[in-house]
Amino acid sequence: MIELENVSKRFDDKTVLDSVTARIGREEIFAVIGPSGAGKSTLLRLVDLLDSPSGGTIRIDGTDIHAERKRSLSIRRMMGMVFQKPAAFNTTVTENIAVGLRFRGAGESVIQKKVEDALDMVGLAGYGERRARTLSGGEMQRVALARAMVIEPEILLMDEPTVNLDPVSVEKIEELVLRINRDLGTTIVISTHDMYQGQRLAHRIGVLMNGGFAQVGSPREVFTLPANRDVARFVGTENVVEGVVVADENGSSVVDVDGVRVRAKSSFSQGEEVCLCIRSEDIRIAPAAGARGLRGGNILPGTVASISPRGPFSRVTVDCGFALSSVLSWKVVDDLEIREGSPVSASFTVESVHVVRATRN
Amino acid sequence: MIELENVSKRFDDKTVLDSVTARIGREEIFAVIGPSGAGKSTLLRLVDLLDSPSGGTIRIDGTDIHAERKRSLSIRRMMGMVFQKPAAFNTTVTENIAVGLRFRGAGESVIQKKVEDALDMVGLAGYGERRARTLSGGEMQRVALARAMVIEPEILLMDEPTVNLDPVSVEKIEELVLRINRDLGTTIVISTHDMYQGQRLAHRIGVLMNGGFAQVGSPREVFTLPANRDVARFVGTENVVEGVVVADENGSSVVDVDGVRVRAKSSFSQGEEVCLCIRSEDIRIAPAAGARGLRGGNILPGTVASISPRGPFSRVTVDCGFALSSVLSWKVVDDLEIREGSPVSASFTVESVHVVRATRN
Amino acid sequence: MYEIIEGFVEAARLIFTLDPDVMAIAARSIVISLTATILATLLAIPLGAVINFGTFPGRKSLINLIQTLYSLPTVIVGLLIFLLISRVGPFGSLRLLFTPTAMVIAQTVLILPIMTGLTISALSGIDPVVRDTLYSLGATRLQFLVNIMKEARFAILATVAVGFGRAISEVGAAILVGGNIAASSFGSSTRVLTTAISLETSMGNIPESIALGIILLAIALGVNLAITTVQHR
Amino acid sequence: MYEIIEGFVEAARLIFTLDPDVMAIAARSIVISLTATILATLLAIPLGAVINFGTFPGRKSLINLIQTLYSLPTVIVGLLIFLLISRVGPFGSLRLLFTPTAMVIAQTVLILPIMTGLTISALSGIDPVVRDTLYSLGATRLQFLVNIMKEARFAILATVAVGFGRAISEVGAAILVGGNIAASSFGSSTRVLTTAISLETSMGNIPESIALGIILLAIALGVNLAITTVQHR
Amino acid sequence: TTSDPTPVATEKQQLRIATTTSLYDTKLLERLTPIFEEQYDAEVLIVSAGTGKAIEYGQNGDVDVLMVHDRAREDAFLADGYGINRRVFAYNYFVVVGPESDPAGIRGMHPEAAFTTIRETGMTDGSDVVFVSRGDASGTHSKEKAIWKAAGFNYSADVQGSGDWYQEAGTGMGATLTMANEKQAYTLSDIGTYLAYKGDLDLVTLVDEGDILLNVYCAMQINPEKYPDINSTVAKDWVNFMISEDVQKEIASFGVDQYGQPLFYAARNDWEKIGVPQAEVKDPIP
Ligand SMILES: Nc1ncnc2c1ncn2[C@@H]1O[C@H](COP(=O)(O)OP(=O)(O)OP(=O)(O)O)[C@@H](O)[C@H]1O
Ligand SMILES: Nc1ncnc2c1ncn2[C@@H]1O[C@H](COP(=O)(O)OP(=O)(O)OP(=O)(O)O)[C@@H](O)[C@H]1O
Ligand SMILES: [Mg+2]
Ligand SMILES: [Mg+2]
Repeated sequence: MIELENVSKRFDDKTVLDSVTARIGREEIFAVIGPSGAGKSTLLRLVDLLDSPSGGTIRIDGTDIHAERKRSLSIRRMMGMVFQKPAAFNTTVTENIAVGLRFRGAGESVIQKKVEDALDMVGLAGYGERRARTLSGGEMQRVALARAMVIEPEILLMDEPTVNLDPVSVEKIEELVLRINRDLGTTIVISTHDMYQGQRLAHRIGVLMNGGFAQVGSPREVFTLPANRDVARFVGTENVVEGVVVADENGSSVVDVDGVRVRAKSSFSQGEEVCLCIRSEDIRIAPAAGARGLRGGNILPGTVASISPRGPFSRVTVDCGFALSSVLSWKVVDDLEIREGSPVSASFTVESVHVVRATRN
Repeated sequence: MIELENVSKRFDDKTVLDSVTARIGREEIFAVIGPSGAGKSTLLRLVDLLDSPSGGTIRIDGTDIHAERKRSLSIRRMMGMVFQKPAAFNTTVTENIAVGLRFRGAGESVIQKKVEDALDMVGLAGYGERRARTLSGGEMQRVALARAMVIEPEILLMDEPTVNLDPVSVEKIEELVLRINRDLGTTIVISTHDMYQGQRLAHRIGVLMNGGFAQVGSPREVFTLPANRDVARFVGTENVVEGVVVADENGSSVVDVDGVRVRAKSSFSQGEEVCLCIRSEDIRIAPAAGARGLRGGNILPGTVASISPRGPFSRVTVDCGFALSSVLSWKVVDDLEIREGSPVSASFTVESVHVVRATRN
Repeated sequence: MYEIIEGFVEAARLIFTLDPDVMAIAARSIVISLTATILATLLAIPLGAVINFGTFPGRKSLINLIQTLYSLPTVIVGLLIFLLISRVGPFGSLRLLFTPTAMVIAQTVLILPIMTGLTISALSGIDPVVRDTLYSLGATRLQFLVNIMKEARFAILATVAVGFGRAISEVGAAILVGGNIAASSFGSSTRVLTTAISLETSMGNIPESIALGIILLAIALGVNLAITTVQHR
Repeated sequence: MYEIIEGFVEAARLIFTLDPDVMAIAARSIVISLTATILATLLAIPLGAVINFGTFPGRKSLINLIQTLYSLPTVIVGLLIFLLISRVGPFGSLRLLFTPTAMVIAQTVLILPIMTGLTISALSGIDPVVRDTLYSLGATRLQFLVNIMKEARFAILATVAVGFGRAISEVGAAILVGGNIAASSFGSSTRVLTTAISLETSMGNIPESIALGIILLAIALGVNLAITTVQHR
Repeated sequence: TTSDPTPVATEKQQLRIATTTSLYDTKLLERLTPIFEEQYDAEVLIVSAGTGKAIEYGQNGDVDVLMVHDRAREDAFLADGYGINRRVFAYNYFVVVGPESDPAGIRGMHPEAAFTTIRETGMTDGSDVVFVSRGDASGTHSKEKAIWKAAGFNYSADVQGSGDWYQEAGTGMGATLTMANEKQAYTLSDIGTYLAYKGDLDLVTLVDEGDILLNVYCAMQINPEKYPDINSTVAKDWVNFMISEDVQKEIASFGVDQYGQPLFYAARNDWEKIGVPQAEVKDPIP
C-alpha cells in the first residue's frame, strides 16, 4: 500500500505539488490524470525515490521510504518504472531489457527466456538483436515497458506509457497491464492524459490539478460527477456553463443560465452561483417541431451553430441562449437533415445535469 | 507541393519505406497515420532533408530536394519540423524558440514579440525565462511546436506533436494548427497515431503500413471505406469478420460468416473470400423480443458476451455466431437492462457493411 | 618535506614583493600559453566539428591518428619545430628560433591534437536530435557550429582547460625552441615558468621550484575560474 | 629537415633490427605508463562518479581545483614525489627513488587530475534519464557505476587515451624520480623513451631522438587501436 | 627481460652514482662501468643531473658516489660532512667558442681579456656581439663566473642584466652551444660537449689557453656516518677504480678514436699541474 501524506515538491520558487494526500491500495490500478505540467511525473518520481519531496512523507507498507536510507535499495527493487521519455541504453534491445534481471543476479538462461517472453508480450518479437538507439518512438516505449515489467516488481509505476503508440498497440499493452495486475497482483500507478485509458485500466482515478488531487474516485464517478468545473472540463464534459440558482425545492432546482432556465437535480439553494455540467452524449437533438416531452426534463429550442467531426461521430453545437454541444453519429446527422442554421431543440433529463459550485481560481 | 516518387529507405537490411508514392498539395493538411514502426518519422525526416532516401525522389514545387545540394539551405528554410522527441537547447525557453528567427537574422524586438506571441499561443505564457531542460514532457512539446511555428515556414512537418498533451491542450494546439493553415496557407504534414486527430485536422489522410501507403483519402473515406482489412482494424473498425460470398445480385450480396448470413452492398461475386467491416456505432442492440424490422437490413439474434467501458460509452459485444461489438451510452445500457448473457438482437443496415477483399499477409 | 613549506613561503614572498623577474616570467607564461590555447581552440573546433559530423572515408583512422598524437612528447614537438625554424631550416629566414613566437607555435602544435580529439568527443556526446533540430531550423554552417558549441559548451570549455593546462605546464618544447633565455629586455627573453622551474630544479633549488609551481597553479586557477564562469552561463 | 628523414630511417633500423636496448626501453615505457594509466583509471572513475553524481558542499570548487591541476607541471609532480621518497623524505625507507615503481607513482599522480576531470565531463554528458533508469531498475552502487561506464564508454575510453598519452609522453617526473638510469639489468633501469629522447636531444643526436619519438608514437598507436576496438564494441 | 616494473631483487650490490650532465654526456662512464661491474660483481646505476641537483642527491643520501667538477662547491660539500674521500681522476680545459668571424676579435687572447673585450664590444650600441651563458649554476657556469671575477667584474652587477649582449640560456651545455650557434654568439664550453657537437656547429675555438680554464673532475664517497646504510664498500671500490692505473690509461685515451684528440687528461701524474694534493690523485681509499 502506498500512502502519500501532505507531500509537497518545490522547484526553486515553483510549487508543483502542494500537500498531496492519497492512498493507493495493494493490487490496485490507480491512474493519475491531469493537465500537462500538473506534476504527474514529479509525483511518480517521488514515489520511485528518484527525487526527494520538499515536505510530507511517502510510505509504502508503512515504511517512510525517503527516511529509510539503508533500505533504499530493497525499496527501489520493489518498484519498476516506465519513464515518460524512455532512455535507451546504448546496446541491443535484449540487453536493455535484461538489465534489471542482471542486477538481481538472474541466470543467463532465465534472462534469455524472460526477455524473449517480454518482447513477445509487447509485440516486438524478433527485435532482440537490434541496437536500441535506432528504434522508433513507439518501439522504444514498448522496450521500456518490457524492461520494467520483466523484473516483476510489486509496484509498477508508468508515466504515460502508451503516448507514442498506435491504437492497436495501445490495446495490446493495456491488456498486458490488466493481466499483470490480475495474475501477479502488481500494484500499478499509471499517469496518463488519456482519460479513457484511465477509465479502461484503473480501479480508481486521481485528477491532479493545481498542486493536488482535485478528485479521486472510480472512473465512473470522475466522469459523471466531476468535483468541480476544472475537472469537468478536463474529463471532457463538453458543456460546462455557469448560472445562478433561481429556485430550489427538495433536491431539485432551477438555474438561470444567461436568461435560459435549466432544471437540475441539486441541493444548492437560491442565489448560489453554480456550474452545470452536461455530457454531450446525454443531449438529444431533434428537429424543432418534433421534440417530444421528457417528463420534467429540459427542452431548449435553438439553432445549429456548428457541426464538426469527432471520430465516427459529429459534434453538433446548438445555440439555445448559451452553447450546448451534442454528439451524434454521422448517420443520425444525415437522417435528421440538420446543417448549420437549422432550427432544432436540445433536450436532456434533469438527472443528466450535474451541478457543482462555481469556483473562480 | 510535395511529391514523393517511389521513395524507399533501407536501414542496413531492413526496408522501412518501399517505393512510396504520394502527392501533398499546396496549403493542404495531410496526416500520415500508421502503426508504430511503420516509418512515419522516417518519411518526415526524408522530406526535411535530415536523411537521404535509398531510392526514389522527393520534389518540392518540382525541385528534387535531395539532388539540389547548393540550394539545400533555402529548401530547409522553407520547412519547419516538430520532432517526435523534441530536444531542448540548454538555455531558456525564449532562446529555444528564438533560434530559428536568429538564424534568419530577425531583429531583437521582432524576436521578442514573436516569441511572446508564440508562447501565448501554445499556452505557455510566462514560461519564457524558464530553463528549457526542466520543462515537463508536455511543456517541452509545446515549446518545440512554438519553435517550429515561429519561423512561419511554408511547410510544417509535425511528428506526433501532441502525444504528451492532455485533451484540453490538444484542442488548443489543433485549433492553432488549423488557424496557421487557414491564415498563412501553410502546407502541413502531420504524423499521428491518433486517427481522430487526423480526422479533426487533415484534408487527407495517408495510412502508412507495410512500407507504403495502404490508403490515401479524405478522413471520411478512410474511416468508412477502409481499403483493406488492416486499414479497417487500424482506423478502429471494431468488427472485421471474414466470410465467403454465397449469393450476389446487382450490387448486393449475401456473405456467409461462420454459418451466419449477412447481407451487404458489394460487387463481389459468389465464391469470393471477403472481409466485412462494420463500425460499432452502426450496430443497434435491442432486447431480443423488440427487434423491429429494418427494411432489407440484417437482424442477428445473439447473447451479450461482454460489456466494457469505453469513454462515456459502453462497448457491448454480442455473440451471434460471430462476435459483433456495438457502442452504447451508459444510459442506454441501463435502460435496456442488458448484462452479460442477456439475449439481444443486433441489427444493422446493408449499407453499413463495408466489404473488402480478404487479403492474407 | 620541509622544502614544500619553504616553497609556499617563498611563493608568498615572490608574489607579495611583486618580484619583477618572477612577474615578467609569469606574464610571459600567461601570454604565450593563452595565445597558443586560443589559436589551438580556433583550429580545433572547426576541425573537430568537420571530423565529428562529417562522413568521409578514413574518418575512423583519422580519429585514431589524432588520439595517437596525444602521446606526442613535448620534446619531439620542440625538435620538429626547431628543425623547421632553425637558421638552416626551411623557415630559418624568419629568425623565429628562441623567440616567444616560436614557443606559441610549438605549444599550439602540441595541444592541437588533444583539443581536436576532445572536441570530437564533446560533439559526439550531443543528442542527435539537437543537431537535427538546428538543421531543420535552417542553420547555416556557421550558425550550426556556433549553436552546437553553445550546447556542448561545458565539454568544449573543459577541452580548453585541458589545452591550456597542457600548454602552460609543458617544458620540453618551450626549452628547445624558446631556449629559456633570460635577457635584460622582456621581448628577447623566453624564460617561462616551466623552464624556470626546470632550471631551479637542476640547480637543486627546491623551494624556488615549488614557489614557481605554486605561482603557475595560481595562474591556472585564475584561468579556470574564468572558464567555469563561462561554462555555467 | 634532413634529420627528420634520418630519424625515420633510424627508427626503421632500430625496429627491424630489434635493437635490444631500444626494445627494453620501449617495453619499460609501455609497462610503466600502462600501469600508471590503469591505476589512475581505477582511481579516477569512482572519484569522477562520486563528484559528478554527488551533491556535497564545495563540489564546484573541487571541480575547479581538479581542472587547475591539469596545469601541474610534470617537474613539480616529480619534485613532490621526489621529496616524499628521497631517503630523507617520509617514505625514504622504502627506497623507491630511481625505481620504475616511483615512476609509476609519479605518472599516476600526474594524470589523475585530468582523468578525473574528463571522467566528470564524460559522466555529466549522460542523459539523466539513463541514470534514473538504472536507479529505478534497482542498481547497487557498483552495478550503477559499471553500467554508467558502459554508457559513457566512448568518452571514458577517450579519457583513458588522454591519460595514457600524457603518461607516456611526460619526461619531467620520469627523470626526477626515475633518474634515466641505464643499468645492466632490466629491472634496475629507469630509462624510458621520453628520458632517452631527452638525453639524445641534449647530446645533439637529433635523428636518434626522432627515431625514438616515432617508436613512441607507434606504441601509442597500438594502444589507441586497442582502445578504439573496445570503444566501438 | 621481465615485465615487472618493480626492481627485481638481485644479489648483486648496487652502486648509485650521481654525476653532472657534461661528464655523463661524454659517455666515458658508459665505457667504464661494464669493466667495474665485471670486476666487482656489482651493478652501477648512474643518474646524471645538473651540478646543483647532483649535489642535492648526495646530500640526501640518495646516491653513494658523487662525481662533479666544481671545486668550490665540492669543498663546501666535504666541509659540511656530506662527502668523504674525494679523488680527482681527470681534467681538461674549458674553451671559449664563438663564430668564425669573431666580431669582438678575441682570438688567442687570455680568457680574462677575452671576456672583458666581449663585454665591452657587446655593450656598445649597434653591435652584434652576444655572449650566451649557461646560467644554470652548473660547474661550467661557476667557472664562467670565476673568469668574470678574475677579470675584475662584479658578476651580478656588471655582467648579468647589463644588456641584451649577455643572455642566460638556463639549460644544458649542448642546448647552450646550439643557441650560441644560432645566434652566432660566444660561449664558454667544456671541451667534451663542444667536440661532441662540433659537427653541427659553425662555432670555432677562440680561446683555449689559460690556467683559469682548467676543469677538474673528481669522485667522492657519500659519508656513511650520515647515512649508515649507504653502500660504502662498493662506493669506495668505485672511487679507487677511477684512480686505478688501468682506468687512468683508459681515460687518457678516451675519445681519440672518435675526435682525434682525447677528451680528458688522466689526473694521476699531473697533480701539481692541477693544483691538488698528491693523495687526491694517487692514494686509494684504504
Ligand atoms: N527542475 C525543475 N525546475 C523547475 N520546474 C520544474 C522542474 N521540474 C519540473 N518542473 C515543473 O514542474 C511542473 C510539473 O512537472 P511534471 O513533469 O511533473 O508535469 P507532468 O504532470 O508530468 O506534465 P506532462 O503531462 O506535461 O508530462 C511543470 O510545470 C514543470 O515545468
Ligand atoms: N537507424 C536505424 N537502423 C535500423 N532500423 C531503423 C533505424 N531507424 C529506424 N529504424 C526502423 O525503421 C522503422 C520505422 O521507424 P520510424 O521511426 O519511422 O517509425 P514510426 O512510424 O515513426 O514509428 P512510431 O510511431 O513508433 O514513432 C522502425 O521499425 C525502426 O526500428
Ligand atoms: Mg510528465
Ligand atoms: Mg515516429
